[in-house]
Amino acid sequence: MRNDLIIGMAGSGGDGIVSAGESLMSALAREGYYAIMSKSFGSQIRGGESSCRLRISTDPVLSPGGTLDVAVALNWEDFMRFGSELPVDGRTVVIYDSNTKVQPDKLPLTEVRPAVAIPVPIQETARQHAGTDKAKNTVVLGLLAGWFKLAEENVLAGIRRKFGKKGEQVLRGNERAFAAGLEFAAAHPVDLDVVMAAPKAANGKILLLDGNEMCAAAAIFAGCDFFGGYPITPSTEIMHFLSKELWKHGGTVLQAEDEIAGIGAAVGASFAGKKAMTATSGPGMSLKTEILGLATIAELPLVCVNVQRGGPSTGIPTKSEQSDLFQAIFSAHGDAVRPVIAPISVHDTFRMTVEAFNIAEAYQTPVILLSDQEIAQRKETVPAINTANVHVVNRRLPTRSELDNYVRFRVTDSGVSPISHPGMKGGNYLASGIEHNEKGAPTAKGDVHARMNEKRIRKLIPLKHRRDLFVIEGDSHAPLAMVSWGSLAGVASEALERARKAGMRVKLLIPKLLYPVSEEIYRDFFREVKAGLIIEQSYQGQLYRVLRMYVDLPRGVQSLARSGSNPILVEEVVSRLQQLTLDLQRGRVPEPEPMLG
Amino acid sequence: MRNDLIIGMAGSGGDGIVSAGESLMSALAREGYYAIMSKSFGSQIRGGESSCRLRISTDPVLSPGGTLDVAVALNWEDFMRFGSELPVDGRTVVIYDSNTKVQPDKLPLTEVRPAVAIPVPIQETARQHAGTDKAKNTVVLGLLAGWFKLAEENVLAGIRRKFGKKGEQVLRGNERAFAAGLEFAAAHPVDLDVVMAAPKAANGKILLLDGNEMCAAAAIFAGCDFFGGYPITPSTEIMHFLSKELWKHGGTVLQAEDEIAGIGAAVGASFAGKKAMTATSGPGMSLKTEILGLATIAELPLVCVNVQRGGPSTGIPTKSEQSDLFQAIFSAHGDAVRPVIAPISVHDTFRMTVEAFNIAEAYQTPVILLSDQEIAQRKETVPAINTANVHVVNRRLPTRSELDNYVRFRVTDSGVSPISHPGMKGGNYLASGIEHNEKGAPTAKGDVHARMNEKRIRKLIPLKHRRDLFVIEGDSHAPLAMVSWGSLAGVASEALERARKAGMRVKLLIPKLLYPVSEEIYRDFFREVKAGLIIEQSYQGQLYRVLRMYVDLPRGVQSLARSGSNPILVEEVVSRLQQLTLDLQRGRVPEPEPMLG
Amino acid sequence: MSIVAEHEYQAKDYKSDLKPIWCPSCGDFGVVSAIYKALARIGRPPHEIAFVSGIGCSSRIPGYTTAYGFNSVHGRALPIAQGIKLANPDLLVLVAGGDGDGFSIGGGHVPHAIRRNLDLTYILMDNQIYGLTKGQLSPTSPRGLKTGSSFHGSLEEPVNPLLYVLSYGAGFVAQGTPADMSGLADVIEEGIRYPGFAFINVQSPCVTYGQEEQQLRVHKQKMQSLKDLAHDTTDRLKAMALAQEYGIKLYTGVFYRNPEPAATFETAVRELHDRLVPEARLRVDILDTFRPQ
Amino acid sequence: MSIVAEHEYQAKDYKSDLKPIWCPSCGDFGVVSAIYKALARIGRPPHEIAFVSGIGCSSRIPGYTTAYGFNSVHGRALPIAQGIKLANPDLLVLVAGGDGDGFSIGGGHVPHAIRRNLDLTYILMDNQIYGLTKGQLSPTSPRGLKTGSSFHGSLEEPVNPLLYVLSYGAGFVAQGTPADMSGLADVIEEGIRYPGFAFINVQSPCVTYGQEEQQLRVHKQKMQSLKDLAHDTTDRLKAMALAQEYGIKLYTGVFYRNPEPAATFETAVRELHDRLVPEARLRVDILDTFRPQ
Ligand SMILES: Cc1ncc(C[n+]2csc(CCOP(=O)(O)OP(=O)(O)O)c2C)c(N)n1
Ligand SMILES: Cc1ncc(C[n+]2csc(CCOP(=O)(O)OP(=O)(O)O)c2C)c(N)n1
Ligand code: SF4
Ligand code: SF4
Ligand SMILES: [Mg+2]
Ligand SMILES: [Mg+2]
Repeated sequence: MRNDLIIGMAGSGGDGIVSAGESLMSALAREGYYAIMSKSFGSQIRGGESSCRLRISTDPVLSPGGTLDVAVALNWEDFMRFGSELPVDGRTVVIYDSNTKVQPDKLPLTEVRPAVAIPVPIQETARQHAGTDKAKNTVVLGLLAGWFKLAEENVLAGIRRKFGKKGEQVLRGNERAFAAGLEFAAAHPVDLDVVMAAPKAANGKILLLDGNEMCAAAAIFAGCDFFGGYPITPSTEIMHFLSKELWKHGGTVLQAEDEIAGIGAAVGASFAGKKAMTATSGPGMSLKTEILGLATIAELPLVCVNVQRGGPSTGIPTKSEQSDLFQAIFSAHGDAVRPVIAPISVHDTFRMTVEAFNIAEAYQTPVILLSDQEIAQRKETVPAINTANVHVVNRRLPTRSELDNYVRFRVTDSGVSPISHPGMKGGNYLASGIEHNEKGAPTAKGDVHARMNEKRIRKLIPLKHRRDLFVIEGDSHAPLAMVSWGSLAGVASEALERARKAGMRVKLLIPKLLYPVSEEIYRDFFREVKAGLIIEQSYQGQLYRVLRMYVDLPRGVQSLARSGSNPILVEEVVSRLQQLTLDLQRGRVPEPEPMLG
Repeated sequence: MRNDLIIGMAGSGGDGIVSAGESLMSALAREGYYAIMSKSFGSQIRGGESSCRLRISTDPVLSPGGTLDVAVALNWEDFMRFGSELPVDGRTVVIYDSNTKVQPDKLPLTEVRPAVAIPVPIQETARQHAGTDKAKNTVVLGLLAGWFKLAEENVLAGIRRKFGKKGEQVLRGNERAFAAGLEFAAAHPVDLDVVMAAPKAANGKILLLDGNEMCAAAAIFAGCDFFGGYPITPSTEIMHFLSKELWKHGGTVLQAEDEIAGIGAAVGASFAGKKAMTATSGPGMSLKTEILGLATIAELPLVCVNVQRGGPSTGIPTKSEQSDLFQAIFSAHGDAVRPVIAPISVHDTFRMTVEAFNIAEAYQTPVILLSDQEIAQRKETVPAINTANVHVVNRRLPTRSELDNYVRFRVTDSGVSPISHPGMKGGNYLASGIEHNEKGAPTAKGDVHARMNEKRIRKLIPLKHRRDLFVIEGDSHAPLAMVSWGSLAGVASEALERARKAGMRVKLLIPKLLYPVSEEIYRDFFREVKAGLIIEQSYQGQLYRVLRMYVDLPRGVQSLARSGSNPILVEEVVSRLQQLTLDLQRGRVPEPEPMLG
Repeated sequence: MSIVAEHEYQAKDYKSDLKPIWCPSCGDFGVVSAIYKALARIGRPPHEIAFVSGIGCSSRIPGYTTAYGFNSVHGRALPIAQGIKLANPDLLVLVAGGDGDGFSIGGGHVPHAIRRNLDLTYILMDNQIYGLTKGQLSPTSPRGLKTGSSFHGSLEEPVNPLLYVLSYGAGFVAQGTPADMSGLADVIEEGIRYPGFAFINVQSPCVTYGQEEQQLRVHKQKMQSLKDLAHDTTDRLKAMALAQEYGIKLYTGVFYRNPEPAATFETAVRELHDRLVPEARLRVDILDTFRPQ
Repeated sequence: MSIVAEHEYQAKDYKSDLKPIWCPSCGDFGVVSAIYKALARIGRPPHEIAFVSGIGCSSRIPGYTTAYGFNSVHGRALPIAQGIKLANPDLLVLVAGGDGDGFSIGGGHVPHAIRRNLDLTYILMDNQIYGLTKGQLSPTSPRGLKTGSSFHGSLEEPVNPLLYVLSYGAGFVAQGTPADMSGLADVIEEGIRYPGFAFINVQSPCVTYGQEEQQLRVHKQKMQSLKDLAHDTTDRLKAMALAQEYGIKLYTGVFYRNPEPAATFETAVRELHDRLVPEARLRVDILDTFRPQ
């Protein structure tokens, strides 16, 4: 019996492998399992390769997992296209369509022999029982439910809901295909302990959604009234959800003519007193650079979401990467500091999105919410969120007496000045991208410039003491440490657990506030640390570099970084930790590697 | 007798104070003096305040100098508007128009009493002798030439050349105004040693120009064939010069509809095989971000000049700042590394611009040439440059045999792949911003992506060994060190000289290559250093932070950084060095200050 | 926008304390005066007005009014103004800027603002030059013009702002010049009162970098009132024909006014809200959308 | 551009090894075939052709040809193409992309490319939808259309690419559809041969996210050849009137062809070079400009 199972499936676009994954996940969620499902596609719009990884667990999990326990290949070309995204090893059970004519001992996998390889006449079964190739994914559902004891009843119920609308014939065909899959599994028992344990508790309140949906929903919760954006993969679904829902709350969604106009309109809406948001991905972020700087100097609240994908330039739109951190922090010209925060899961995207609005409104600043394709497009089971505990912050409006002699950019103790908006009598002022004095009048004076720079940056200092924006796990006196962020945090968290089980003394810091860098929190964290890993998915190891800017990292702390779409696996992290432990025992402190390795 | 004299003058736009400075400088250059003149203006197009600082020396100088030796105020409101840009102290000789009705002991200077304050009826004299206020600046020239023995003959010759075209009456009037100024000076001798020593050698080959002109001229020298840009202060003069001259060399200048189109056209021209350039300032850089990333992944040579001004956003267009370093290095999304180089003077702008083209062409990469308003708009005397010694690099075209089976992005040992262009038979390929394989075909594969990232970044490693892109001065075993860049390097260089004269053991590193960071060169430099200063003109201390990313700075190395248009003076640097010397003697290593001080 | 004057306002009520830093005699002085006048006639209190601009000499104009001003970045006034109007449709939203701001860097935003048809009034100060950056080609500069950026003369045909906005479908298109101050104030007022996107091209001379022919006294000689020509302002094709003469003739007054103004974007939004808001769940319950089925 | 065929080329000489990843039956298959055909008739060798696009399904097209291709970034094909053409006027430069690429994010570049009048041919694959990003509003989507980004229906009027480019002064304007392959190849060929900026709007259906009415068989029924209508292609105002029916009627063929093509930008550049280059100092002596006087 297992508490945790990772299934990876690949086929061509028409095979419906992703929708099979979704059906299975939904059924499992109803049973009370926890699950994470990520999808990956080729570049084609239709008919290209597609895959999904579904991780099922009796306990909450944060990472999509590494090596597959079960691999399903509807055809081998498509499966192999995903390379290291669908890693198979000696413990994997491989299920594939026998029409591929591949012998179980001749699988085209590079240098691995899986535990079991089972050819199944998937296509044939679908044709036979449902009369169409379209039911191949239903056969697969039957196989999985059968072999691994996965929510048979609920899967069937799901099939009935889904195909019920499509007419009697389709429904019956799929029911038969499912049954045939179950039967095949029963008839060909697998001699391995891969059966899932029962869920701990049936959780009726569980939600099922992806990171983009969570982000959009959280924005509505946080009081967002205006969205201006432009479609771009993999962030477009934020706009899609808002285009359906935000209007219902009196808000407005503007699909602008480009990213500049999208953020421009959002800045306008913010100036007019509303909570405003824009969302995009790398190329769009590059275009928004100028207006982000405008929001900084004009001190206008704004949430800007960047769902990271492979870069540079158009790069790889459909794959996840964490290589926009430098840009998020440093892309503005001039001394512009803006908060950058990143969620670590779909679940966490709720809090982080609300936080982005809260910080934006409280500090009158653009906030970059740095998600990534992995989080944004993966589906997670999320336990019900008690929104009563989630605080929503609104901007500080001027009081009546402040309006009597209103000074928009007054240099206050906190650096935050009460902000008016059109419609407020007495609050009239000039907002501008030009440097201005406290009243808002344009100036070219150096001393005023220095004072305003100081004010705009000082107001963000309280963020550096927000310990709630950091997660610390593990042995607090450990000599070994990890830092990771965004979707990679889940991998690190799991590696932590495994390493500790293996007896290593190790801890983990997950910063959700990436900028400004909280020197104090890192200093405390690293005080007794001798060696460690900064784990992230970018070629340059961008977080590692950013931390070095502000924190004196212990010499043995290294970067474990890799280009996007080349996963960093839990196993690998654990073995790196093992090596570091050995090094430390032998009194060797590893050298950090030079740049541009 | 002095070898060095700093004159600061201010008036309102119509007063022609800047043109007086230019006339004086030109005359001095002809005599063989070295000189630097920087101008500063208010925000008005016409009639606002304007000022210039002219530094004259018998030896080459790198900095515009700190406290004024001579201050000329045509009126006090305008003079005071420049605040710390025109610093006066107890040794300054102040000359001002007596029509301001200000008493010499009641000057509106904050807490300083200059050495001498001489009210002169400047306006009255101009009216009386030339019949117009317009000759006020000519009176000033007479005063300066008289009191400080500055190139009387050559100034007069200059006046004759300049006003000769404007008719007999204007010419005579100005001649009389000049003579009246001389006379006034003769009649009111100043009891201070402010007379300039004679120049060391009359240097007929000297050039007189500003940084923007130098940049444009160097581009032509380097073989630039295409310029695409959009006007923006303070970089526009690059386009102005090219619009006059580049056509003569068969090149093309396109004033595009915006900065994006400007860099887009330049990328197109580069793709078509030509050396191409764009130039802008902060806000324009922000807009060029996306296409810079395109040039990185498509591996197209491109020179992008950013003449830095005060930021964020529109900020202070007319004032210098060094706050676009973060952006220059990090603005792209994705793992995009691009070389960033910065000139330290007008003179150096020649070599650095040629270098920018050479690096761009040799490594098939965009290169950011990071100038600043101070360098770009100040005039310098520049000794003749022996262009025969200046190497010009062209891109590596494929050979015939390479064209037989052409692989545009071949992963070579150096990382550089021979590059074809339209018109070359057999070289046909697809350039793209999408990740691509060696042949140029679009891909979404993680392993290809990782390999191409590696190639694109590895090819730049040789730059890190370019010791010729670093200047090191001073005592090589000194425990005290400075690092400075761009226009601030001159200040640091002068501070070095003064500090060493004062007996301090100190050295200075001036990086002209700012990125990639050469760990090795810094490591060598800092080996024996205990304390020091990273000197720059940005609120955040951007170079200090960038160095920390790659270099383990000695603990006592601090940031000396300030917002733009608030000068860092030589005196101040020297006194900070003194303090550090004391600290070291007492065994105290100063703590680096936290961010967002 | 329904306009109800609260109480009497005078031109000076819209004039701020900020002293314009334009060159003496710049055409923009006349434009801002005409705006003060038009606003006084409209009578909305300054705090209910949002006045957006980009960057340029002309874009300084919001700072010289008592409205809520937004002197934003070069070329982006229209997107920002649309955001403001959508966030609060009750505001009177004005947009102003230069020819470069509007039709060079900002040119991509104009058709979209117009096809969305928000109730904005866009006042373009067309001086056929880049003033603030000290004299380069603007998109409306005539072919052959020698400027800092076109030392040997421009090689491009100018854009035609009037014809462009007509082909984009603008409901109100007019032209004015400070050489005719009362006519200018009139078209601005009319533009503001027009319920939809209104475009007003103002020939506003740059006395420092502009051309001789673009000085006010030349305008005075060559301007030609469309009213005097008895032009039918409801005829869009006729307006387009007249607009073709941009750069040759200086017509003042209204080129086109849609006699049946189309519904504005704000109206469509209001209708959508009226339809959808009643049936919505509460914001705090938004996550319920994701209960698995 | 003077076009001299070197030797006989066939359509397949312009077809690359890259297998299109468009959805089966996407209209763009027809467009690329028509381009192969037109290029074969023109007969320029592939290496003398530069083919630039932005990003979108349609923008993949250069990769499917043997020309030097540049699949650049979203919306910037025109500036890049202009740089190429100016760098080497001897090249045949084609530009292609989608309706979003060209008239939404790239819309600000169109008027300027046209007023400069470089000898470029711009082929727009107008499917009234964002294909690559899986179905959102495009600027040419009809009002009311429900898409991923307009769940409750779009509230905006569509842009009119044909009318816009005519008002920008384009010298050659045509429309085609893969429903009429030979007509499409013809207008592409004519556009390439036109000495100046040529714009060809291609109604190219998106079979995955597009609307029912935009499928090829619907085109077949409703398309109407301008030749059959005996339309006078030298009459720009008439062309504008016909263009007004964009979205209602599907006219194919040439809307407008300037009977006296204006001089191109490249020609003006060549004249400038002819005048200035002879009197220039050497590049190595450029610094002599700065000897003080
Ligand atoms: C992104 C950006 N690009 C360029 C500039 C520089 N710039 C400021 S105003 C301006 C053009 C001014 O011309 P116009 O819009 O016609 O206004 P005018 O000054 O003539 O009134 C330019 C190019 C800028 N501030 N920002
Ligand atoms: C700067 C930028 N913004 C957005 C995108 C995402 N994007 C890619 S193609 C596209 C639009 C596609 O529509 P269209 O241009 O009409 O081409 P089609 O796919 O319909 O042929 C968008 C929004 C991008 N790649 N880059
Ligand atoms: S430069 Fe021209 S547009 Fe600008 S303020 Fe002066 S006259 Fe007016
Ligand atoms: S999504 Fe539409 S436009 Fe894109 S390839 Fe498929 S059918 Fe063609
Ligand atoms: Mg202008
Ligand atoms: Mg499209």
